[in-house]
Amino acid sequence: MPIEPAHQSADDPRVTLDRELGVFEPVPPYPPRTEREAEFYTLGDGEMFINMGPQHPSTHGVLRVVLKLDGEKVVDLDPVLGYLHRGVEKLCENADYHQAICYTDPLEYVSSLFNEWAPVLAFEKLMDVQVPRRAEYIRVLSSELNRIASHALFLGWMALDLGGLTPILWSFIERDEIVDMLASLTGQRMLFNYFRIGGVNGDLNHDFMSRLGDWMSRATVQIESGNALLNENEIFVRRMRGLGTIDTATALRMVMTGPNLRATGVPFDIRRAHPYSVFPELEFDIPTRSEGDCLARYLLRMDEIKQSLRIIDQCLHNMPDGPVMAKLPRLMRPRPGRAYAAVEGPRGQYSTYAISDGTDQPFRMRIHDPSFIHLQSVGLMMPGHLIADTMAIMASLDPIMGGVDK
Amino acid sequence: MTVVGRSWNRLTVPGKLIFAGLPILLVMTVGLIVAVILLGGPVLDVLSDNVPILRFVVAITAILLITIPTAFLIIYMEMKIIALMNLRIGPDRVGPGGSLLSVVHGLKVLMKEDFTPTGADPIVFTWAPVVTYLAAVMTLLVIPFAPGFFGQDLNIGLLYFFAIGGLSVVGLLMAGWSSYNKYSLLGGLRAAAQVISYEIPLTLSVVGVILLAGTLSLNQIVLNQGGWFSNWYVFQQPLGFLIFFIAATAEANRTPFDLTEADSEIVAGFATEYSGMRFGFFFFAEYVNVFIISALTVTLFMGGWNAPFPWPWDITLALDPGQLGVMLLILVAVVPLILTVAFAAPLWMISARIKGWQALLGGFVLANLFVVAVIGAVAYVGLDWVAGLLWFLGKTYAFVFLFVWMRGTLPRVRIDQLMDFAWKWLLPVSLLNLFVTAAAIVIVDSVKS
Amino acid sequence: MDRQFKERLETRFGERLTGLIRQRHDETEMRIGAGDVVPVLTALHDEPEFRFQFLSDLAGVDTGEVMQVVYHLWSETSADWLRVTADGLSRDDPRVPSVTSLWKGAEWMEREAYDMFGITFEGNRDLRRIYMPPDYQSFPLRKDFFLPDDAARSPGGGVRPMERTHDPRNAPTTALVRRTTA
Amino acid sequence: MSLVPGLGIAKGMALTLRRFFEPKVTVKYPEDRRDPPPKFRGRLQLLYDEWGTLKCETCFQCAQACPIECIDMGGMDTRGRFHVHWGAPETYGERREESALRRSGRPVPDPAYLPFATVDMSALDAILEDYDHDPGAMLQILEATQAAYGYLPVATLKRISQKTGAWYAMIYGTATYFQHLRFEPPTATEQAAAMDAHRPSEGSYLTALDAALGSTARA
Repeated sequence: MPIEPAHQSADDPRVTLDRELGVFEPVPPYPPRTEREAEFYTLGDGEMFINMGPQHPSTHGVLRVVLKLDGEKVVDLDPVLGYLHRGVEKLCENADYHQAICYTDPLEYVSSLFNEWAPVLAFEKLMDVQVPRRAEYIRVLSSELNRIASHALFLGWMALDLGGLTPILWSFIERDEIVDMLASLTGQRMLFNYFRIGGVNGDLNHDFMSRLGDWMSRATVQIESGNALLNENEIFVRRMRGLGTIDTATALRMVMTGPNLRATGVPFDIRRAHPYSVFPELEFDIPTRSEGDCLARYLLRMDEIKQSLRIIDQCLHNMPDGPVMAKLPRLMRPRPGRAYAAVEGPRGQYSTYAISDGTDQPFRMRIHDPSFIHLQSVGLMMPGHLIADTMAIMASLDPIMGGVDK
Repeated sequence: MTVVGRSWNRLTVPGKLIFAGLPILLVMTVGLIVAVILLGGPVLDVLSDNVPILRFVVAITAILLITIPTAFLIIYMEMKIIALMNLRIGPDRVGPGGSLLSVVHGLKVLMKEDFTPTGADPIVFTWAPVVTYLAAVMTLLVIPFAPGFFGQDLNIGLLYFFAIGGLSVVGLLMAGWSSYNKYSLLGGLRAAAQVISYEIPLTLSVVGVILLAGTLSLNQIVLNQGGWFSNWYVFQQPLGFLIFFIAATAEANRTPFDLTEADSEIVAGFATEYSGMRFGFFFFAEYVNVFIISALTVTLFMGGWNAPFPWPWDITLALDPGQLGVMLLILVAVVPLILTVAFAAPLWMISARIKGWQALLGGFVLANLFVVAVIGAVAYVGLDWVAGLLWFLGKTYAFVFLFVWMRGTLPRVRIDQLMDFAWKWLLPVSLLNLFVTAAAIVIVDSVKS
Repeated sequence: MDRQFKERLETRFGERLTGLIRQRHDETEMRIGAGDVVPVLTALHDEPEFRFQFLSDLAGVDTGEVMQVVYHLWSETSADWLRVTADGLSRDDPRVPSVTSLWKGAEWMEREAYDMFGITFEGNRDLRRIYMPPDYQSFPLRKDFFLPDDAARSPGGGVRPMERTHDPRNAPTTALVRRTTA
Repeated sequence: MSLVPGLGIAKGMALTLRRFFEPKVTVKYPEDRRDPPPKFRGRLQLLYDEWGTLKCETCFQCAQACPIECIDMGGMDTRGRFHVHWGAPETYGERREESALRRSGRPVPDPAYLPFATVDMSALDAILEDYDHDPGAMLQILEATQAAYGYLPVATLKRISQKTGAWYAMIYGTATYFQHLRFEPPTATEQAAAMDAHRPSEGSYLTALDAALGSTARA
């Protein structure tokens, strides 16, 4: 794309004003590249731009949103991504199959295990690996723990973006317990790097099991009591109800997945829709809500925590014996082919499309992240709401910028 | 070289300074004595003729000075209480229990660079924090802290309070406008809309109290609530109290109405571009505001400095230390020793790990505390204003705790909900409250007469 | 593997397929020409026989010889992931019709494919770079992407960002990486 | 939201007040340090002395102690005589050759089919692409290869093995099991015979069977 010289004419009053004062307007210094950009960066009567981010207290990472405001009302918005872009897909193409998993791990740092699971699943398909059943159970167990940790963090962030100071710290306590637990299982607190092609790295240990048993005995009560702070709070409920509503058809057109789609009433969960691992053997429900607003998305995640606890309970009871790792050569060279695998994460569908050309490195590795998909639907949800609601809507979709920017 | 010269050379620098300064000091002292002898009479005459002016100057100085520790204390309370509610420890490094952390914050704010952003209006930008701070502080002038402890007993005290308190929005608006930042502008305009909207229910809810008290003087309102706690206006004006409390929260920009500096929405609102001590003024003004709002609530509805029950025994402590004579000296010399040993003995016996000197140190501290407690108790019983001040501060800080507690619990409301609440709910309800109060007074009066 | 599904696809789209329908594990793959993307995906999306309403993924692929755009679809009518590969896009000027008319949410994925591969999606309203800076000129995930070359042309090459004074728009171009007008 | 306005707020306030008195979870860091988890992975770093020589003496203690077996290492022994390494032996050969070469950007020789007569592999690659490199369709691949080359050169079998991931022995076994697959180029007579010969296909056989039995039930 050739970039033409800036078209700031000398008689454009706004440009000269900004030049003199050295204040940055978010208007880009080049001509609009697309129809949409031209439309967005043209101000209507009484409208103004405001630059939210990349350094803003509550953008969940380094996100920049250019808001077009009419007073306090949002008319339109343009999210600008790329501040956290690391080129993970390119990195994965230059690493062998084991190393690629390390690169996908920090994509969405709040729920790393799901970022490992999707590529691992795809590579196992490429290599026709049969994963031992115990490894599958351990995977389900640890990833459901991670889902709870992620949802707990979401509940806190949601409240923080609405101005509540306390829930974020309570939910961090919750998350910290789980993360410590997973650390004793995997070795790290945040970037676990636990799933390997053909199984998991290391069996369950005593430290993990004792912590898990201790936590499971009080988890339900603990989570419920923490959530009682806001679930009935009039201020909170009034702000969230009817905010950022999206209907089923639109959600499908926006290719949304996960809790955000289920909050509109579609019981689409890849664990049931396209089962992988041992999920067909486990009993759990897919909670749905029909409203499709921020409150529904918030409450739905609470219901999901309960279902995850159910799954963990079943995993603990049905855990088979056996190895946790399939017998595999260290250097993997799958035959040429393509594989696609998707897992249901706390934010929706994490999937990986891997192409092998017969060498020990993936020829192409596409990583699909739900945060990226959901973030673009704020463009539909926000217009018409107030500036105070932008952060609430964004928080209710629960995007993690590490995943959005890859 | 003379002897004097050699001696002078041997002196260190402080020594030289003292030797050079001594004659000057001597001259100054003598001059002062002469001046007092010559001019003392006329000056005292002038002062005694203008006691109200003297009182005003002293009062305003004292009030300006007490706002600083008050703000420090409330900032510390906020940090610590919210931390404890969050299941954290909170500040615990600077001073005992971290209590000096807010002082350190104040020093940090003083030392930071203080700059004006490009494009800002420098004069307005500089004066905005001053206006906000002074508007907050000046309202303290009419608050009665204790019997006889008030800056000025204005007969239009309440009116003065609302008039000066309303000035703070000018400061916020100035800050928002002059910063040349859209976030600041949004914050300033939000502040203007919010404060002006909530002034109306705030004032209307107080009118009921004014009707009952029949005066605008805050001191008189407090005096009217004396006796048992059932005389407090909160029991005659519960609805008015509720409206006043909510509106006052909004007026002080506290959670859940802290929209002007909603950090998750508009960064820091009007204060976005401020740094250094200018920001410190806003910061102090906010917390002084919390104190003032609590104090006014206590004054209007909670009986001010009145104890919830009248002191049941009429004790006059006719203790004259002069009677003891030489015994007083012995008492002063011996009693601390006895008390120290008396408090140290159980400490020493309680555990083998506590060494003798540690026990003595602990005993000394405990003895001092005991003496302070005894003196306090005597002062409480014997001195009216000590009792009043204790009750007043106790009630006020209970309300400050309530504000902090609310901040630790509640999320923020949205600007349109805030406006709806003010105009559609609080205003009609406060009018209703006013109507009912007036009707009740008329009925009671007609029944009585 | 869903054998019947393969037959259904073959009978419905027989003449549009440019390769064999392949099945492996739980995936079914069909290849179509770039021109057939919208009719085929519309049929898959709308027809009650298929009802592929979930676009799971949209990826660009550079095979070294041609460019591809790969769509992954999910439907309750089949147990398989359906992979639709729009094959045979020229590397010099890859163009493919946009599917934003079917799935509005494909817009950013198409922007990403444009950013990374330079594939032009005709009909996408907002086809501009999404990750890389707007004055970036090459397409990082293409197989002929060469990092040192790219760094030399980058506006900040060798210059610390704060000291950057020259005009990035006058940066030299090389023949290695194509420049298109979208 | 409850029916009584303000009840939710009151509940929340009660909850925060209760937590106000509960025990706190803060870990005072510099005084109170937690142990790293048993499988903790830190950063591996090799130290150099002041002359820039590697301090590592290749004692393998780190590799033996590594709980997750992520260290594999090699070097000269302490007397500088033998090259020693730690880890699975097969790892080394492969890593030295292919990956290392590829990452350094040099061409990768594949010794697997160098000793054999080289043939043009493009036709075979097309066939493999058609069959999706699926080892399950090995017979069809071999037949197609024979159709393309006239016989099965050993180099093609090696290539098939490398690409599909199937063992060479398995492919060789398949190829030798079926009589119509051959390893030598056909002679002229054989080629003529092959033209005449007609291997009855499955379909024609069944048609003949149906005709003989006079049944149409199979259709």
